[in-house]
Order: sequence, then structure tokens, then C-alpha cells
Amino acid sequence: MTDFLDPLPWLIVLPLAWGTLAFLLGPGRGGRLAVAAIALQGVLALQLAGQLIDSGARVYAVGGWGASLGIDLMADGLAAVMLLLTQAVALPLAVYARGYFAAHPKGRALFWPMTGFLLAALNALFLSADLFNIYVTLELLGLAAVGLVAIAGGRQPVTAAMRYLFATLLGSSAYLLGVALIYGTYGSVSLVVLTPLIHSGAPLAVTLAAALMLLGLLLKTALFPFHFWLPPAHGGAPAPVSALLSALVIKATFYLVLRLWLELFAPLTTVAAAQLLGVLGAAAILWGSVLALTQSRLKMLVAYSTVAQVGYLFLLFPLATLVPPDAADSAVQGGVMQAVAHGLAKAAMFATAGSMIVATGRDDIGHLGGIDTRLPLTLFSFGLAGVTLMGLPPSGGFSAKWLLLSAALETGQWWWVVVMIVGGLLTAAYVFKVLRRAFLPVAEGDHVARVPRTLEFSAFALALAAILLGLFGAPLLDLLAIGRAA
Amino acid sequence: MTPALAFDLLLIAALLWSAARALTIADVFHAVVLFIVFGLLMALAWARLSAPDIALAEAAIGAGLTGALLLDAIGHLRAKRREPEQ
Amino acid sequence: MIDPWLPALVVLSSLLPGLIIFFLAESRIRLRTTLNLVGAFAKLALIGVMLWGVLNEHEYVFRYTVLPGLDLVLRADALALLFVSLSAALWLFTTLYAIGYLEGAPNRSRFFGFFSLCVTATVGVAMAGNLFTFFLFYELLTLATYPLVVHRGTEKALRAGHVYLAYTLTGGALLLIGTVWLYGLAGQVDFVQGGSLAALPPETAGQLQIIFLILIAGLGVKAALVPLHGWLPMAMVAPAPVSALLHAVAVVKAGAFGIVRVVYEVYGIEFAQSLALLLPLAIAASITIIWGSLRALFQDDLKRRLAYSTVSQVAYIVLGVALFGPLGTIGGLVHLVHQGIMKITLFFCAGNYAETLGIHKVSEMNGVGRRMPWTTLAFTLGAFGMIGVPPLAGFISKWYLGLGALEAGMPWVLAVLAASSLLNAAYFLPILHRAWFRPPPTAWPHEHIPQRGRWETAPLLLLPPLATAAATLVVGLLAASDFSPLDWAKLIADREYLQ
Amino acid sequence: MSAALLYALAGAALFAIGLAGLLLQPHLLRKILAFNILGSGAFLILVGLGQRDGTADPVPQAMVLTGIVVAIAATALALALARQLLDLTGQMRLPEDRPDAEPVDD
Amino acid sequence: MKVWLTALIALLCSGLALALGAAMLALPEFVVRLPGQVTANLVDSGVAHPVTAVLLNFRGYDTLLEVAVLLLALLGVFALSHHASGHAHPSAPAHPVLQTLAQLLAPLMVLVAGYLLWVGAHAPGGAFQAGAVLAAAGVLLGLAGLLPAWAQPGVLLRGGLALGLLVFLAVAVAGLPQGELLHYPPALAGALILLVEAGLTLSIGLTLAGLYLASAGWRQ
Repeated sequence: MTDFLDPLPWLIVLPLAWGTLAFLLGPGRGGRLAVAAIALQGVLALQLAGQLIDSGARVYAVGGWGASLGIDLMADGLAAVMLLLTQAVALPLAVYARGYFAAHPKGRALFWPMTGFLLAALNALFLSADLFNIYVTLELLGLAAVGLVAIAGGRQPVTAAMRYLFATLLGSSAYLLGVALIYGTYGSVSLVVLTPLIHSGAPLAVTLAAALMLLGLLLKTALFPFHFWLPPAHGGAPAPVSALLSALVIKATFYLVLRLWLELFAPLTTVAAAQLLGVLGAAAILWGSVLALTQSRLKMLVAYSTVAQVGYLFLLFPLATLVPPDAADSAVQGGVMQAVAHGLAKAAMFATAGSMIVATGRDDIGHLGGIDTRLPLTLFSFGLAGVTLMGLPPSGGFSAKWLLLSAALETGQWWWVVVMIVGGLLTAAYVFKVLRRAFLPVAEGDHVARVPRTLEFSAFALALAAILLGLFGAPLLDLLAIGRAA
Repeated sequence: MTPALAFDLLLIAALLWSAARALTIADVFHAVVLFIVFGLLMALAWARLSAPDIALAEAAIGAGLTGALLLDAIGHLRAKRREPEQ
Repeated sequence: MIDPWLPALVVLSSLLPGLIIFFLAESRIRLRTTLNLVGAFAKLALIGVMLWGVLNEHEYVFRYTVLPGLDLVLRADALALLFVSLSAALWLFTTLYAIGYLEGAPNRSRFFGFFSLCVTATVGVAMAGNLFTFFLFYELLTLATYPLVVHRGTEKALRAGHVYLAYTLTGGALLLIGTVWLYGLAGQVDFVQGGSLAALPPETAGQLQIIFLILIAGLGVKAALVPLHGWLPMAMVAPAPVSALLHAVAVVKAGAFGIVRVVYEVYGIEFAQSLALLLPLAIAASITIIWGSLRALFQDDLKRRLAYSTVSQVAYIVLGVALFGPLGTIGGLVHLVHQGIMKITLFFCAGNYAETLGIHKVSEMNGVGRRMPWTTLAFTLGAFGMIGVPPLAGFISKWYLGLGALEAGMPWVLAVLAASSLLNAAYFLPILHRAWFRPPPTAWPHEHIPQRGRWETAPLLLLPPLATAAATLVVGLLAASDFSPLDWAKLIADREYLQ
Repeated sequence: MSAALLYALAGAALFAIGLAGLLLQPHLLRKILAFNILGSGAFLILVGLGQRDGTADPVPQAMVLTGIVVAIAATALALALARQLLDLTGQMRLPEDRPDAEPVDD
Repeated sequence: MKVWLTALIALLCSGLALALGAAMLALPEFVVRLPGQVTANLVDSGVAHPVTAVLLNFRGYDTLLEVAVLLLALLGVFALSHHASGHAHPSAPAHPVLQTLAQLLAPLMVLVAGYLLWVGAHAPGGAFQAGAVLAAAGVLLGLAGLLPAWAQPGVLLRGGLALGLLVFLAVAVAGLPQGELLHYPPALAGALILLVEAGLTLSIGLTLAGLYLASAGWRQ
């Protein structure tokens, strides 16, 4: 398919272009452009999904060379789902960011160009079918994320950004070393070419490469015990940035782990490794939730909640590795559903947290009194997002939990059931820790200002989407199935 | 052994030495200088690997610009140290 | 054909007003009231239509597939309508009462918003067509009632809310585990008369017993079965209308109703019997009955005494379910309705005492009958009903429970019933004696609402309890007539034991 | 074995050295040096293994050119952050205290 | 840091090195071999120098993203130097010798850059090396305080920085009607690549210089 309006290349070109133009326009400019462009990206993503539904997965040879000489892009159901998630989260957040930075100019100077490059990196990463090209997208993504964390300056954010930068650089270096080993073994970096070549008897170099690449990506995904960098970075950045990072950036590296595990390195995966990933996920769920409970700052609580929710994503590996296919399918569906649901819900949660902080003028759970009367919609949105994270029906979080639970019971791995249930209760504990504070009357000495309408409604849109996902999840799963059979 | 091999081994030894020293030597300024040396050695290595483009880039960017950035940072660090703590 | 949409509309008729009310300014009292009442009457009308249909063997089913193998089903069958009509009717009364009760109080939009959500969840629970749907509304009920429990925002209220969540969310988690496990075992099991698990291979019996245990535990939390009842007395800090709703209609009933569904329409009464699950259930219920009554004896706080009375009374329903045989079924089901009507009356009255004269303790009730004769009359009717004095509602329930016990060959249950009736008398009669025959104190603890002509208190506070009190009398007297709760319960029992 | 493979082995050693430095050295400048050495190691392996059969391979060479530019970009950003940290905290090392315990600015 | 932890990390790193070495010595024959393919397709690539062909044609997409990385890093440095407290160098009047040196060298360097750019088509060299030299010139001028007016922050400078990426994107998209993204018709390939490289050289030069000057505390 080579017509000028093919959505696939434009999903990458467009954000690069508007990011650069926003930079050209000058500090703080380009917000309107961004919103319009992201809306267009959303249309493109839908169009691409439509193509996939009509005619199956696509491979796109950039420059017409094709693997192994050139670089291939690949769009299958999984990629399409992630692309849809990205645009769906980015659009409300862009609207939100315009309002937020209007109220809070600190750090708006270069927000739009960096966001443009961030989104370009995400779309490019989801579409790439070339190991080295993925490395480049990873670096683009990492630097954009770090830049955004530091964008507002200040002691805590800059420290966090520094830590984050080293973590992400170390991660991508490990990944690059893996790529080098793969190329050195087979002479190609194209997924299409490599996937049939790798089998259980692969040379040591390949096993080593797999380990290095996965480790690097886990570090970037902040899976326990590699989570140390995440809370300060996500908790310290401006609210729209935190939302972007928690909702999308860590999902990108998770997506790569999933792809490599299920496709390229599938012949090398073992039950032991899968169980190990599951154990780390479980540890993340429990540890992250407990720490979230102990936080006194709202954004740090939400950030630790991300640490915990990342854990759920990794429960899919023990449930999907070397088990009956239907169980594996529902595990993968559950994991992806969790990624999508958490993306929407966590974006909403950070957005609402940001609004509450703007309204109360401080980032302190102890001073949320009166939010329920002044910002009812915001609090309602926070509650809805909380419902998704708790995995209560009807919500995307519940659908994900349901799929994972059924997979766990079907494969007789009841211990993951226990973990998920306990995690859900802990989530409820920290969500209600915030809600009950918000129900209190305004404490004397505090005052709760109103916030711009756009802040309230954009966050509400995200939260509502997370809930509706629970009612309309079936089509998403159909889309996900495209190209997964192979 | 052939002189080429000898040269390679020598070069590699120098690479490892400069790298290790750059990370362990006490004074940061010396560390940076050693790193620049390391960069130039890398350029040599690239030439040996019949990759002249990389050699050029490494010399110009890896050693040159990175070195300049690092030295400048050191200057900044020194200036900072000299100031009375506020 | 609109039929499938009727059940959905019943849910929406309170969901939409609720959601709108959230965003109404505090001052829009008239609009808020109109929305509430329109919703309540619309619901009643819809239910009326479906009652007629169901009586003529018609079923209304709304089905929507959420995920492959996971359907959201709303079904209006006889059993559902029994509970739905109860909820809808009592919701109307409670709304009126709450409007009067909260006059001038802060955060009313929030209150009525969650109040409507709460009823939405209840009717959803009533019409849930399978375990997943039931679980959905069961959890929604938890979320919708929490803000009502903590409505006052005091430290005490917040602590109560904490306990409430800890109990109910854990219960919900158990229910979820049981549901997933059962779905994994039997696919999605819709609620069908006579149950559907009997077909499963015999080697799954062990698992089914465990699942039953888990489900009952999950439901028992809301049904306040001993020892899972701890949250109920604490939740008394909530405003009176909330307590009324929690106890008479929404929360505890949701639990009890869930047990009914699980026993009759998931497992099937015969199958449950064959798995030897009924006797333990009956024993648990009996213990709860006695224990609740005993604790009630020693409460001076009026609402707490009523709370423990609820613990024991709701267990009657469970007991009826656990008695194998149609008569027991009838007793349990009819008590579902009767207990609701009687208990809500008592809570309305307790609220009136507190709001009008600041009376919270039994010991403060001397001579209150002279100051507030009508309220006290309603209270008396409710109390007699609870004790089981013929011909009031409570008598009918206990009568059938007794017959059911004999039919099921569990005569010892009669002893339990007798003992609990004695205990009921022991904790209600002293109140009545104080209220009617003791001389009133020189001054009431805190008289908020002075006597206004013939009105002993605000009209909106007085009329609802009188209405429900009258109802306790009527359902008792006209128990034999068509459309009486008893008649309806008989209809259900016939259909349950048909096969 | 070919000279290229020799350099690949050297790359492995460099990667290890850089990794150790990155993890062990508290001083930010040294961490940055370590990261560059780590990267050089990876680049050597990429080209070295790619040419282990003795034939020059332009593809990994081009990849390394890309990598070098990415590395300088990362280095510049890291240095800017380090300076910023120096200005704010007066030292060029990461504070080890729990960041969320720090006072909130703004 | 605790001693045992240090020891552990050291141990792990050496272990990694050994494992890598062992793996490298046990490699099988290549399955795919690209150098042949590169030379085979060199004719259509528009340039004679294989590395340039890979860099700007076969894997030009990598380069496109990489240019974005470079610009992005500069954005990050700008963002930080925005809030930099005044601890930058006092920009003292540069030494006259430096100034004359810069005046002599800068034009020469520009020439060299141009040559590298041109030669890149068939011999080692190309946009990155040229850009680096250009950057050196820029840094020199900057240190000498001789930066031309257009190099002061403003839309012109931003334009120069963004030019390379924008040109590259335009060329990439221009390929869409005939084929895929970044598709060069063989006839035009040489010209297009030169166009892209010219833009890149300028922008890379400015960006690299900017990275130095900005992080060296020159106010942006």
C-alpha cells in the first residue's frame, strides 16, 4: 500500500513535524497546533486499525529496500492497540496541559516540542520491526522523557531526572549490547528475518543477548527491584508530564518485553524465567502498594501506585508461558488490557492530582479537605480512575483482572490469584486514603481555589474512557488478535 | 606474531588502561584528560577496523566535542568550588 | 420490542437522576427533589408493568456481552421482582423522609446523588441474571454506600467508613474469587430456577463445596452473618435515612438475596441439599439469630439495639433458605419483604426521636409516647411485628419458617425461633413500656422541633413511618389475598420446586 | 581469529569496565565518562563481530555513527543536568536520601 | 558504598565480560551477509560510498530519528540553562590572539566542512563529520565572542537548528506518492541525499555548537 495518505508513516512523521514546528514557533508556543495534530494522529491510528481489521497485519519497507538491507515497520494488532492507547491518552492530556501551563507557567517553555518528539518516539517504537531502529526510538523516548522531567527545574526534579537519565541510558546500553550480539551472530537486525532463525538450540551469544535486552528493558519499565528511579521522576515532574510518563513511556518498554518474549525469543523462554518475572511482578504489586499507602504527598502516592500497577503487567508471563494456548491467550489479553486500562486511569489520576494541587496550592494529602465541594468533577474522576486500578467492575481494570484470574485458575497457579486479590485490596486502601481526606471540610487556613474547566473535563474524559473500556473491551481484544496467531 | 597483531594488542592494552584509569584516577581533571586520550585511541581502533568514517567522527565528536564539554564542566566545577558556600 | 429494555430502564431510572444530581448546585432544592421523585415513580411504574408480565409467565431479559464468555444480564423474574418492588417502594418513602430529615443540612447534592446510586445498585443486585452481574452491582453498592456512611465527615464516621470498607471490600474479593472459579468450572452460570450445577461431573463436588463456602462468606459479610457482622453496628453513625436504607433494603438485603440466588438458582436447592450444604447454613443462621438478639438486649443506644436486631432478623431469611422444602422457602422470602417494612419503620421512628427531641438512648425514652404519640404508635407496630405478634407481618414469616422447619425435619429450629421471639420481646417490650407508661422528664435532651399544632414533628418525618407501619399491618392482615408478598413468595416457591 | 574479533573482545572488557564505573562511581562526571566507555565497548562489539569474517561491513559502521551521535547527545544532556545539580546542591553527586522526603519546591 | 556490594558488582561485571568473551568465541557462520547486498544496491543508492549509502538511504530512517535525538538533547540543555542560576562563566572579553585566530580559522573550517560534505558521497566523510567541524568553528567564534547576529537566540537560529530535520522530513514524505517513506527515485537519489546532507550539516553544526555553548552557560 503506497498511497500518499497511508496512515502508517504519517503516525511517525506527523509528531516529529509538529514537534519541530512548535520549537520553531518559540518558547511556550504550539499548544493549539499540538492538540490539532494529536487529534489527527488519533484519526490515523483508527484508520490503521481499520486497515488491519480488513486485511490483517502489515509489513512496511521504509525506502522500499526491505529487510535485511533496509528497515521494516510492522503493524499488527498489538501495535495497533498501543498506538490507539497512545493517541487516546495524549489528546486529553494535551488539552489538559494547555490549561495547566496557563495556570502554572513553570516549565512550559519547551514542553510542546519535547512532547512532540516523545509521541513520535512512541509511535515509531510501536511500529518498528528492526532491533537497531528500536534502539534509536528507545533513546529518543528516553531523552525526551528525561528532558520533560527536568523541564520545570528545581532541586528534586533535577535530581530525579539525573537518576532517571542514568537508569534509562544503562537500560538502552544493555539493549544495544544485545543487538550487537544478535547482529554478530546472524548478520541481521530485522525481526522478520530473525524470528524464524532463533530456535531452542541457539548459540550462547543469543541467550546472552536475550538476557541483556530483557534486563535493560525491565530497568526502563521500572519493574521491581528496578523501580527506584520511577517515583521521584514521576512524582516530581509537572502533572501533564507525570501523566504522559506513567501512562505511556513505561508501557512502551513493556510492549517490547512482551514482543521479544512472545515472538523473537519465544523458543528460549523457560517456565523458571517466567515464574521469576511473575515473582518480581508480585513483589512490585505488594511493595509499591504498601509504599503508596505510606506517602504523604499526593503525586508520590500516585507514582508508587504506578510501581505497583506495573507489577500486574508482568503476571502475564507465568500465565502465558508454556501453558495451553487458550489460557495463554487470555493471559496476554489480560496483560494488554491492563496496560491500556492503567494507561487511561493513571493519566486521569495524575491529571486530577495536578488539578487538586493547583487548587490547594500544595502537594499534600493532609490538606485535600473541601475538594469534594469545590472540584466535584475532579474528585469523581479520581474515584473512577481508582475504581479501574482497584479492578472493580465495570472497568478496563476489572476486565484485565478477570482475564488474568481466569488464566491463573485455568493453569492452576492459584498463588497469582492471591497476589491479585491482595493487591486489589491494597489499591483500595490507598485510593480511599485520598478520597476520605477529600470528603472532609476545608481545614482552617487552607483555601481551595477553582481550576479551569479544561483541567476538570480532560481528566474526566480519561477516567470515563478507563471505565467504558470495561464495557466495550471485546472489540479491543478482537483487534489484538490480529497477527497474534502466528 | 605479526607486527599488525602486536600493534592491535598494544592498542587494546592502551584502550583498557586508559579506560580503567579514567574511572579510577583520583583527580577528575586527569580523568577527563585520560578520557580524551581514550577517545583518540578509539579513533585509531576504528581505523584499524577499516572504519575511517567512524574514526573521523570519533576524533571530532567522541574525543573533541565530548572532551570540550567535559573540560568546560570541570572549569564550572572548579569555579563553583572556589565560591564561598552560600 | 421494548421488553428487553425494561430491566435496564429500571436501573437507569435511578442512575440518571443520581448522576445529574451530583452536579446540581446545593441550592437547586426543587429541581433535585423533582428528579428524585420522578425517578422513584418512574421506577414503580416500570415495575408495575413487569409484575403483570411476570405473573403471566413472561420474562424480561437484558443481555450484553462485556467480554467473550462474560455477559451482563438483567433478568426480571418473580424472585427479582419481589426484591425490586420492595426496594423501589421503600426508596420512595426513604427519599421523602430524607428530604425532611436533611432539610438545611450541607452537601445534600452529594448525599442524594449517592443515595440514588445506592438504590440503582440494589435494583441491579435484585435483577442480576448471573453471578458476574450480581458481583458488579454488589461492588457498586459498596462504593455508593461508603460516602453515605461517612457523610457526617466526623472522625467517628470516617473510622466507621474504614471498617465498613475493610469488611465489604474483602467480602467482594471473596465473591470475585468464587465467581471466577465457578466460571472456570462451569462456564458462565446464569441464575435459573432449580440451579444448573447438578449437571457437572461428580468429581467436582469437592470444589463446588469450597466455592459455596467462599461465596456464602463473601455474601455473608453484607448479610451480617455472625461473625462477619462487625461493620453493621458501627455503621450506625450514618444519618437515620441511611441506616434505614442500609438495614431494611440495600446492603444487608443484598447479601441475603445473594444467598437466596446462590442456593436456589446457582446450585439449586436439591443439589445443595445433596452436597450437604444446607445444614451448616441453617446452623450459621441460627447462631446469628440468637447471638444478634442477645447482643441487642444489652444496647442502650436505640440505633445500636435496632442494628443487632437487624443482624438477627436478616438471618431469618438465610434460615428460611436453608430449610429444604417450599414452606421454608416461602417463610424466608416473605420475611425478606416483611423485615424490610418493619425495620424501616423502626429506623424512621428512631430518627424522629433523635431529630425532634434529641433522644438517642433507650433510657431517655420515658413518656415519649405522650409527646409523640403517632411516631410511638408506628414504633409499637414495628416492634410487635418483629416479635411476631399475630396478625402482623412478622407473625406470617415466623409461622411459615416454623412449618418449613418441620417439613425439612429440623425441629430444633422451632426452639431457635421461639427463643429469638422471646428475646425480641425482651428487648422491645421494655422500650414500649418506657415510652407509653413512664412519666415524661421535665425537659427533653434537646428539642430541635417544637410541637406545631397537631404535628408532633415535621410532616415529612411523620408520614413515612406511619405509612410503613400501616403496611406492616396490611401485609399481615391481607396476607392471603392476591399480590400480597406472601402470595408472591408462594408463586416463586412453586416455580423453584417445579422441577 | 581475526583482528576484528579481537577488538570485539576488547569491547566486552570495555563494556564491563564502564558498567562497573557507572554503578560504583558516585561522582557524576565519572558516571558520564563510564557511560561513554560503556557505549564505546558496545560499538566495538557491534562492528567487531559484524566484521569477524574479515570483510568490512558498512551496516554496523553506519549504526555506530548513529550511536556516537546519540551518545554525544545523551552526554550533553547529562552534563547539563549535572551542572544544574551542582548549582542547586553544591555537589556533583546524587543525594542518596529518599527523594520524596525532600521539601516540595513550588 | 558497602565493600561487599562493591565486590559483588565487580564480580558480576567481570563475569559478564567473561560470558561475552566465551559467547563471541563460539559463534557460528553468519546466516545473512549484508556487505554484499550493500555493494549490489550501491548503484541505486545515489552515492558511491557504502557507509553514506547505508546512513542516508538504506537505513536513512535511523538517521532521521537520530537527528531528532540530537535536536531533542539541545532542547533539554536549553530547558535547563533556562533556570540555570548565574553560576555560568563571566563572559569576559576574549583574548585578542584568540579573536584573530578565530577570524583566520573559522572560514577555513567552513571550507573543510563543505569539502567533507561533498566528499562524503564517494569517500569517508559526510554530514556528521562536516557538522562536527562546523561546530568547532562555531565554538571557536563563540569563545572569541564573534558569533554573528543571526546566531543569537531568535527565530533565525531556531530555523537553522530545525532546518536539517525539516528538510529531511520533507524529502522523506516526498517519496510517499511513488513508494514508501524515504523512497528516493534512483535518478534523483544523489541530489536528494546531497540536499538532505547539506541541511543536516548546517543543523548538526549549529546543534553541536549549541550543545557546547548552551551548556557552557551562554544565555539562550
